[in-house]
Amino acid sequence: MFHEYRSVVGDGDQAVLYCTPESMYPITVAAGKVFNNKYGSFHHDDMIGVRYGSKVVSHDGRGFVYVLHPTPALWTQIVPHRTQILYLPDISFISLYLDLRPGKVVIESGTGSGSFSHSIARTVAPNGHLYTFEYHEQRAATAQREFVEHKLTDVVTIEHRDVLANGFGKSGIADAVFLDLPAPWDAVAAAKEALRSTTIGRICSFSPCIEQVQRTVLALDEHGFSEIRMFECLAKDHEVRTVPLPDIAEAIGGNKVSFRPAKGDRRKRRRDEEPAAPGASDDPGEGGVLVSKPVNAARGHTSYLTFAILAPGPRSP
Amino acid sequence: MFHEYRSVVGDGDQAVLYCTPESMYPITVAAGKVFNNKYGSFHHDDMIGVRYGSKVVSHDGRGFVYVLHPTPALWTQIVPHRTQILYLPDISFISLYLDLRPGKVVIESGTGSGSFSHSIARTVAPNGHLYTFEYHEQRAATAQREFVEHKLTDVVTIEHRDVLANGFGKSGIADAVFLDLPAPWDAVAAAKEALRSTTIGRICSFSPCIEQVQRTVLALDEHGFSEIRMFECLAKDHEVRTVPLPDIAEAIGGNKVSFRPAKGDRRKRRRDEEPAAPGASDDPGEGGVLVSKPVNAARGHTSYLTFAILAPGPRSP
Amino acid sequence: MDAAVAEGSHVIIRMPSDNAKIVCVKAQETIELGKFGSFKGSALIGAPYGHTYEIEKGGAIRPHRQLAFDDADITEANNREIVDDTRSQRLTFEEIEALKARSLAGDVTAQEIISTLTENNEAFAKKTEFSKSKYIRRKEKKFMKCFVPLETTVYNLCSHFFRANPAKIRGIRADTLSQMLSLANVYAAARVLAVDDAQGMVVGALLSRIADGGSVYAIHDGDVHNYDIIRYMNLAPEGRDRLRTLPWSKLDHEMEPFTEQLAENASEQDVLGRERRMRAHARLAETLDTLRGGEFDALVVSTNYNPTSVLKRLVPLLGGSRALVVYDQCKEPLVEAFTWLRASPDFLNVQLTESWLREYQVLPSRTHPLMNMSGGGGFVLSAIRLAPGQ
Amino acid sequence: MDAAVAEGSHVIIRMPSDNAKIVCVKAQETIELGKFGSFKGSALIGAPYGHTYEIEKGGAIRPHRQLAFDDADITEANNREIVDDTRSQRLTFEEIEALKARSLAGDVTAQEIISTLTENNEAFAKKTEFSKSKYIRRKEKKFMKCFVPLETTVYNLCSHFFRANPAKIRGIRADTLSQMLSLANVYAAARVLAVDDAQGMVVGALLSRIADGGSVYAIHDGDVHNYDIIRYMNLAPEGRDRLRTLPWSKLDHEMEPFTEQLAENASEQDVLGRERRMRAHARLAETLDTLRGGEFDALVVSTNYNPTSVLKRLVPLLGGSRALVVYDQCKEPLVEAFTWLRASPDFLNVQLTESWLREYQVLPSRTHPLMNMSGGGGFVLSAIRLAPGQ
Repeated sequence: MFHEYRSVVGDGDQAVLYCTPESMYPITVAAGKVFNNKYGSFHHDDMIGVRYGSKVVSHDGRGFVYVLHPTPALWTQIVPHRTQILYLPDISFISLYLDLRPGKVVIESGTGSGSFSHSIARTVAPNGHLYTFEYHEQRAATAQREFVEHKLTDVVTIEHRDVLANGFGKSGIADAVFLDLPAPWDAVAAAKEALRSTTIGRICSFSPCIEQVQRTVLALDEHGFSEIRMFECLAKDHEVRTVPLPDIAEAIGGNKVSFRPAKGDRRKRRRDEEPAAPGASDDPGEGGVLVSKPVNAARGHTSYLTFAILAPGPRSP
Repeated sequence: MFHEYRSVVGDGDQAVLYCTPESMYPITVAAGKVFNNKYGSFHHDDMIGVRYGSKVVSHDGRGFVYVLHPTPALWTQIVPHRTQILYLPDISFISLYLDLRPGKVVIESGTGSGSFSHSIARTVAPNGHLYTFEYHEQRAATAQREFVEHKLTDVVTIEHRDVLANGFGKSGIADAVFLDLPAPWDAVAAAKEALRSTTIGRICSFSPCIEQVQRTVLALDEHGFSEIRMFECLAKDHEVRTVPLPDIAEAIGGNKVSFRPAKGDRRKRRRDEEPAAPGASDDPGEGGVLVSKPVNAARGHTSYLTFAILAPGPRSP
Repeated sequence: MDAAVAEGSHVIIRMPSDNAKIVCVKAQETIELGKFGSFKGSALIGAPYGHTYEIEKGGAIRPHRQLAFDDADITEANNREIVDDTRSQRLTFEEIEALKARSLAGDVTAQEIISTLTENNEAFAKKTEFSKSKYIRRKEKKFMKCFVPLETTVYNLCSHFFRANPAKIRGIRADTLSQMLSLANVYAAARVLAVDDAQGMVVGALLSRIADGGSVYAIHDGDVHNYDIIRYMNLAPEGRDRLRTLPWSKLDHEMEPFTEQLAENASEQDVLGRERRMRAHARLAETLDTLRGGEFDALVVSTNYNPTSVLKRLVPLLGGSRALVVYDQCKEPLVEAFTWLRASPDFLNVQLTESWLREYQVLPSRTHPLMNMSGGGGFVLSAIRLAPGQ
Repeated sequence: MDAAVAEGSHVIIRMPSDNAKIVCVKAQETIELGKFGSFKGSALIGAPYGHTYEIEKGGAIRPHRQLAFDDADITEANNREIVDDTRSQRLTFEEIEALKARSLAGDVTAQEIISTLTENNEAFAKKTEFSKSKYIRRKEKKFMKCFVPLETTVYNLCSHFFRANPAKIRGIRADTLSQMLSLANVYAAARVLAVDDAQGMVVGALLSRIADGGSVYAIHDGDVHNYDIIRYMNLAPEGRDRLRTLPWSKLDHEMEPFTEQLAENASEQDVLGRERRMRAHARLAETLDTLRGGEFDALVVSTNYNPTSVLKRLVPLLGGSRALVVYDQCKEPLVEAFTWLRASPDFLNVQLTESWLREYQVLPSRTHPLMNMSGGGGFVLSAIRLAPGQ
């Protein structure tokens, strides 16, 4: 499902039920089953055979949800957080920087909650492969279960392994290595071993603290990696409102001007619960002006991204 | 001049000649003198007696400049860079954080190019004082000369001194201390000594590298400073253009649409050289849409700002 | 600022949770900090600012070692450490609630609660030292009955409201406010013309930077200004008197001579009333005279009205070579004003900037930007006005 | 990607100054790097990517130790060190120019130049070790005749043009481009509908992520597309064939049967011409059929036209539960589209984001963000389309 689109919901599909942007639920569609939440009871039988992106009405006819096709981007929004996860801006930037494309072989450690794993698998499928390693036994088992449910096992192999102690057990097979480890510097030698020696190998280390970066950069330099660069990557949500913005002549003339909450805000709040009725006006609203700004609370930091390449050639240890 | 406004240009005034945003020149107005640049020859006699903000025409009548009143903000734009200087966003934020106001006593080290010194002097005048210390002898002398020319000596005292080795030679007199030093941690004890013990003392250390911050924070903590916080502060210039933004129906209908450089850009370029003629249209331009974005090249980092307070009370060393 | 908290002054009380509230300290009134306890105002009067105080049983306060500065954020550098704390706690929810109630009553100290919690936490012993200390710090933030009284400086007020209620101050962040003061070149003796359609954060900041000879003329919406924030600033009376205000609706008001006559049988109240009205009339006449005389040293605007319309109206009152500065939370209203200023022959150095501020956690081996930040601090439009008639 | 540079491939050549140029390597052609020298294409063919090569006298190249990664920026942590270099140099301008000319001719090595410069620099001996090493690195960047051949990956191309010629790619930064690929859920077998009014940076990125079964249908301005950047990508022919293009002016074109008849006395050229026109006709018919069939897996737009008008026209071709993604350098054109999407009942998860990227220098004791950064990387608007007829 995560690396092939379907048009119509089928029995056994993975799907995402969308209530509001903040409440989305992954389900495995199964004839006879029922999904209950505060919006009502939704029978899987009502979903099977409808097109993805359709509205499904609750059993009592009062509530509804949308049944969406799963994608790695949606999965990142709903994945159960067993660890800090990677979000879309980092996932995207790292994938492009590491030149992930169909056919590439990638090593990831640790797997964590699998947010990035899904995205890597989608990008390298169908002929590439992701080898992902997780130190924490229970988390490895949970991720493995998800990969099975999500029909990703042809593209993803997960192993419960302490890579800091034991390396990846892979030699010269990877196009790219991604490290999300507390002590990434200790995995640099293993990463070097795992990268192909015939083409450029790429590495990314993801660490929240600058001290981790400082040590990793030294290790990369020592092990012959080059083009060492470090970035931070974020995306800021913007919101749009309509404000009246009257001419000051109104106030000078003694007219009372209303600065009530603008229409855009009210529409948005309603919209989260329920889409506007068909034919809703797309007029910015009663002579107001569209204004926008970043939403008040933003993610301020995720992690530092340290990149490097390993030029082709014989590997001196 | 920097802490009192005048309306009319007088003989002996400091003034700023404004040609374009990128070419401004500080002068000391002196009867009989002439200022020459590529825009022409400008006689100081033509300036004396005109209002600040007036246009002054060159001797041959072809060029002109504006004669502006000096301010610390303009000075920051034109100060000769003998060192890395502080820019307006940092200057502003530090001043507010340190609660600089008329009457406050401030210690600064090093003086550097004096960009911040002018602003501090303006803010604490007329009853406050800035003691500023510079390690580099020649730079101290140059700054002293500027303070004299700028008539700031009633508010600013500069001393050529190695404060890392010898401290500030001040005890219990300062409301705030500002450190712009390569090893600020070595000046923390001296700063503590210089701060008043009867009211809250405030300190800011300005350092480009994170390693300097790490050491300074430890020193502040050891010396009993509290409320230790660290920030970065920048401001990004935005530019505005008019773009045609035609409906795609034009292209579908086979019409040729021109995406030539928008009017706003051309106007801006001309504007740098010469203000638009009176009565210039303030229409966004021929059915276009006003759009804006950050200018391409921005300042990415100046320095980290580490702040702390010293609560009132007896000083244990 | 004073060294110590005085009767009747406003103080920012920061609690272990990092939340803060502004209180007006009165000896006879109780200061309520919710789960962190309460104490009599009299206990705080005379106490120096900036120290950490612990609330004792009975509402006394005493200086306390400061809480370590190291817990700005609870993100784990090492994600192996993330364990489910609730499941490893042997105490029930009810038992913990009972502990909290006893703590609030002063029968048990925060230290005692934290010891009980750690002893009953199965995972605690397995934690690394780093992780243990983090656990304890987190619990301290929850259970310590401590606070820090902070001065109501302009910086502290702006940061407080930006966090607690940004709409109150039209979303202006302290760095943005500080840039406005610089660009407007506010100094002791400056005469500033201001518009502040929030609750006085901007006008208050201007007042903080002027002294003898300076003044702030502020034009406001409605009949009476609502510069609520100024009263938190503990200004001396002469500081407050440097503010003169005028409703927009009076800007074009034509003054007529004060002609009110006293009736023959006027009471003393009538006499006093007439005098009050006469003084108000004179004050309005003086304010209008000064305003219309123009030549202000700065024009500083934060408005809900179209800023271009406000500028067109007020710029004629600004002196030559003086700066105008306009704030808005959104860029769009300023883009139109920017375009107007750029196209006009009367302005130089027209700039539109977006301010940017980032706070960091600095700790041994754990230095990084804070995981949460404000989305935006607003935009500032500024320009220098040329002398009229160029 | 290949391990080594092949004949006819495009390569990004990065020079010691950190400037780069894209060259098409041909054995018989000379590659010119200005003051850093020149060499024959044949010297580079077969050389592995990613190594540092030194240009030797006569245009041979040989692997060289890589220039240390430590000189991203020359700001001094310690401003005491700032000295006026030009005044402390005993060599005259002419003498230095002569040295440079001899270096270019290969008569003197960069190391020799740098030694001469340091020996004649009065201030050099007084510098700290840190400062000396910095001076030498700076001079190396100026005089070393070195380069690094880098692959023309999408990331490298986007970064290169963002720096060298942002207008060419409508100012899209690599992080922003990467987010579009994620939000659009591009994968091997995806069928993507695209509009790219720059030079193919977006269409090229899409092509890089699809494989067997996938395709990109791109609608362009003018009669012929100008996706210049695609040719730098060294795509295999089957990779290029996954791109189908259509001018906007043909979008509403009604196909008529191909009716061209051959004249009785048709030449062989006439026959070939008719066959070519017949194939083009069939290809257009097929493209239009596919387009009008809709059910695309993604709609990805970067346009100079009003994006709302483009969306209104193309959204009907997008499948249910599939995403649309629109890029613009400025927020204003997207704000209108955002408002339209939010108000429409046909879309979910409507988001407008601004991307943010920061690069750091990481060096022992000298770690900090780069002193210069890009002002902005643009905005991305995205939404999920619902199944039609809800």
